[in-house]
Amino acid sequence: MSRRTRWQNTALLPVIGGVLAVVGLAVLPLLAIDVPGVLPGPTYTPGTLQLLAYAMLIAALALGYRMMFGLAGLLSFGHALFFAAGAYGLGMTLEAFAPPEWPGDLIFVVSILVTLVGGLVLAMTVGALALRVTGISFAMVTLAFAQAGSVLIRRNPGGATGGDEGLSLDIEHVPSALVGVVNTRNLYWLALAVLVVVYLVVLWVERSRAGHVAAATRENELRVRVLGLRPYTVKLLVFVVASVLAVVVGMAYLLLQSGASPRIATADFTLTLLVIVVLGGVGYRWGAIVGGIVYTILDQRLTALAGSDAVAGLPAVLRVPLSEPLFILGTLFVLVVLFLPGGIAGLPQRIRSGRVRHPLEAEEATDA
Amino acid sequence: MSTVVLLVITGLGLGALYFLVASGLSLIYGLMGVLNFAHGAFLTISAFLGWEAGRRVSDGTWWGLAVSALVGMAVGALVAALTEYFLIRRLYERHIEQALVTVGLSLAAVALFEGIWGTDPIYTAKPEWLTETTEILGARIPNDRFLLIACALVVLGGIVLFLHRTRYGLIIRAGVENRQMVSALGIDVRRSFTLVFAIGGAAAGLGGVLASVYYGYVSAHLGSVLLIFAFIVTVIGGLGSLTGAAVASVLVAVLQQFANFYLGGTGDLVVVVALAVVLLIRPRGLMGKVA
Amino acid sequence: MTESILDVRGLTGRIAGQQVIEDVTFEVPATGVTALLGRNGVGKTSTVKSVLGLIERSGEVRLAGERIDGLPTHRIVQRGVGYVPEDREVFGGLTVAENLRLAERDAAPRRELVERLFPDLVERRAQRAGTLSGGQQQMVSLARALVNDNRLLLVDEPTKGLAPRIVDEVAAALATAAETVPILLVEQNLHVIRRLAERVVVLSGGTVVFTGTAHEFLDDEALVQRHLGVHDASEAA
Amino acid sequence: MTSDHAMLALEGIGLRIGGARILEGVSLEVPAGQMLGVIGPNGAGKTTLFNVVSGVVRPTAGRVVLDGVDVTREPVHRRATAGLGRTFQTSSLFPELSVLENVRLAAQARLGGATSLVRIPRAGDAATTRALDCLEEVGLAHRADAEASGLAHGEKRKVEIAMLLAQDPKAILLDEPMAGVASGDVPAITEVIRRLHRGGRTVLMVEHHMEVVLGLVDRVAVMHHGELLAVDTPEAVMANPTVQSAYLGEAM
Repeated sequence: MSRRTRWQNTALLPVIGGVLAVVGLAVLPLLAIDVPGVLPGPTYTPGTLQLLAYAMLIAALALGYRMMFGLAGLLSFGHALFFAAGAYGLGMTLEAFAPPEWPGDLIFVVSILVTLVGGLVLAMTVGALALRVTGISFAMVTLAFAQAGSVLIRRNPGGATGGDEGLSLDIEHVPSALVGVVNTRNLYWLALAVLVVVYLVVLWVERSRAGHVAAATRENELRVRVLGLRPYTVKLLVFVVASVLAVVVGMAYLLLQSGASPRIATADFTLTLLVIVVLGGVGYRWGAIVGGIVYTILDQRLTALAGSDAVAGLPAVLRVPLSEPLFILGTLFVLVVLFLPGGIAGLPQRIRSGRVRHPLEAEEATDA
Repeated sequence: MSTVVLLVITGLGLGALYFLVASGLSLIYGLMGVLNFAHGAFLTISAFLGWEAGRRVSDGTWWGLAVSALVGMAVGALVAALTEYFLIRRLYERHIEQALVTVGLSLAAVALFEGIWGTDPIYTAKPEWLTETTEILGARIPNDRFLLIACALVVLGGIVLFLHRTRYGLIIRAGVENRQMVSALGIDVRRSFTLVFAIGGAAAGLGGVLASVYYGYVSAHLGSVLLIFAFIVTVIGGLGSLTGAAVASVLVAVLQQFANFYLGGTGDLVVVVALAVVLLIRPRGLMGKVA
Repeated sequence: MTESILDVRGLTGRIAGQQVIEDVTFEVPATGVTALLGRNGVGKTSTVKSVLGLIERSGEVRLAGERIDGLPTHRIVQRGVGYVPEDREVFGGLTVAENLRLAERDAAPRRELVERLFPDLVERRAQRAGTLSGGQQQMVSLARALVNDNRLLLVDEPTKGLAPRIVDEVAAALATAAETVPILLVEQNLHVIRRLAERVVVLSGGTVVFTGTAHEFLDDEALVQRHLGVHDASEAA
Repeated sequence: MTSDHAMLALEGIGLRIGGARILEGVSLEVPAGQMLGVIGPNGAGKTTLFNVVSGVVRPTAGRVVLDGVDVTREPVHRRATAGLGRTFQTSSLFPELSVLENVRLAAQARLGGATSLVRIPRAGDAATTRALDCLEEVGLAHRADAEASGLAHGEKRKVEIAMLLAQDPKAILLDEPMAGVASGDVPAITEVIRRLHRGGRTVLMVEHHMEVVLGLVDRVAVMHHGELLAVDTPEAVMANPTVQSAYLGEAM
């Protein structure tokens, strides 16, 4: 039959590669691989596992963000709100919600469910309002909502968020397997599981009917409406899915870091996500993963570099910039935008085709 | 009554600061479609260098403040013009990437400022009169508010005169409407891009120095805080509209003051709600043009 | 054969990466009006915009023998190319006087000529151009091109959507202008073409299919019908 | 096929934008199953009229009635689901999607469940089958997997018509389907339009290509300056001196 279609002949190679990568990452805590300069120590050490787990969570967060931006063309400046909602939501529920007669594990599970539902309601509310406008206005409304969240967290209403000090995880009802340095391995596996789940959900959404409509909406919204489809519905769907994924990642972040700091609710944090996605390559799903991991490891290692003797011995002109990891990352980002429009993931394509491609160009930043 | 007067005048003073930042943002967006995230960094570098210059000349005097203001404006204009020339221009008409470059620049700049001047606020000295108060209708108004309002009015008047009385102003006004047609009349519209960046940078630079007077300190994050409110003001006023930015600056700042006083310090939240409401009712902002 | 003021060879234009005209080659003589004809969507406006560098283009364009295809739009215009765009594109928020002042490039702009051709505009000099009627806006647009001493005018559908009386006024103004400057005119109104054009260049499917005198083309009803898809009833009437 | 029942009725449509009169008193009835050509010089308001009918622009006066239902206040997508399809003057496919995906979107819109996360499209599902059938009908089944941006102009036009077939509207607006089409492709696209009309669909078409218009339509409406000058059979319209002068630019 000649009616063969693109998604039917799913290439086996990427699937096998993906499975191998996940298996490889899963056995990492059992191995003793040392990558000097990149990782702080051998892969079985808690410090390295903590860093890798953090990198995977950031990659998962970036994946969801990329789905909004790259698939549906929604440039949100407020994604941090949902990440923070996950982290703070779970933290506050665990602290506040504790019927004494319930077993700890049940409280833990119910807290997660409560946070998820809360996040879902928040995402639907913010999305329903923000999606009534498009382009820059959409970006600004999401920024505003996130800013409101950030302000609330800092103001520490009723002592619930811990204000500038941040919130520390109340471990009373957290399963003991997820607590403490000795269990970093488990937290690492949890982070890997979150990354895999987020990846599969994103893949599912992108390949679903709604995903196709979202891609079409990004390219020509009026044309979609003329077909009798309502872009608002699919955009809201993508927004809510991405936001709920951020809530999930936020919860894992709280467990991994044993707390949350108000920094994760700021506009800067969303901008960092944008940096990660662009750094990795907007046009590619695995670009967000690569971007997230590269960014986190760079950030961490550059901080280590900044504190190193080698830098301390330099003259001030070099020492001051080199001791600021964000300065180097920011500069690197500017260079990538200027000279490497496809991001890191776009490199093979660029080398193959030898021409510059701008994955961002299909989308225009105009007001509706 | 005296509370109301105090809140209004303090609101006007804060609104003046917002306007100094928002005017440049709005002009840049209107003419070039660039959302400039680096605008806060222009403000911060101007505030730091203005303060460095002022304290070397004469700390805490009018003379020192004047030097600070002049240096701040010059630094703001220069840094902004260089940014446009070396970074933004390379990405001609690619608006999202232009915004991204300014995001990267602002992240890098704030980090660099922290490296140079540290993460803690540096407290600044100001002329004695500015630390005193004046009584109006029973309200004791800190004098620095008057300085802020006066400066913003001068800047607003200056920009309006420039836009309406000079050829470059004419080009900029025409360019906000239709850039392509301006080039099709034989005018190098890119030169006005640099100019608009420089003007916006100068206004932000002055804003930086005045912000250090208002808050009493300079810090690496001075610009980031003001930038968020300037964005909100710009959007509420209508992207690209200078009058809109001026009106919205005052509205937002006064609203913020009143909410802070009467609604238990919820000023920031109320402003955010106001933004959401305005955008949902009038997506183009108060004075935004019909597309 | 007179020498040409504009010489276009193998011009290809793209909008958002999509090719809109392909390998267009034609010349505009140094005097008179040359009409660029063709059905809707055939690439006439894109050709004019490519010449001006308003859209991405490749190929050779010479103005009075000098290559201009590598220059940015404003430099091309500065070399003496006046442009009257499709849909007028006046600056609606600027006054009539400001619209004209913006267009003045020459040290001695020809204000009297403009005032003589369009007395309406003198009266309305302080009015915002956006509040003018379509015909008046077209006059502002024409005046912006005529106020300078150009070597070539590119005029894109100046009579589009105008009432017949205004069409006559516009045609008269173009006839006056054509006495001193060559014009490349995109026009759909066969009556105006008959009145003004000496030569025609016909586009079809994004490329040139006919060049010759206006008579050769317009008198051949089969040609007109094939390339423009209209019956030239003005012949019969 | 033609019946007396009006599939599409415009009642006194007027549109003013900032004092400028774009459309004025346009009243027109298109009986079900009829094909009507709209002609007129550039800038006469033909595309604007289409925008009013399809809901992209809201008129300042008058009503749009689709199959007996007043849709003047309905948004674009609801008019589409009520059975109104349209094409655009410039090709408007989704360039980064494949040909099949383009047409399948239209089929999904028709079959429902288009915005569902649960129903992942796969070969053999109803929407895909329908899309492939429609592509076959316009003779482009062999290009199903090509990226839309890589098609030749004439092929894009055919894909747009395949999308209309998949959408299966009661009434169709075609905005210059021949614009930019090489003359060699005209007969094939004419044939495809004829097929679209078959099965009793009502068609409104703006087109400058007179042979195409005259060869296809039942009646012709002539627009000039935002008004309707005449609505009549092609022969009568072409013989009408007012129409001739307006369309060809003679002073009236």
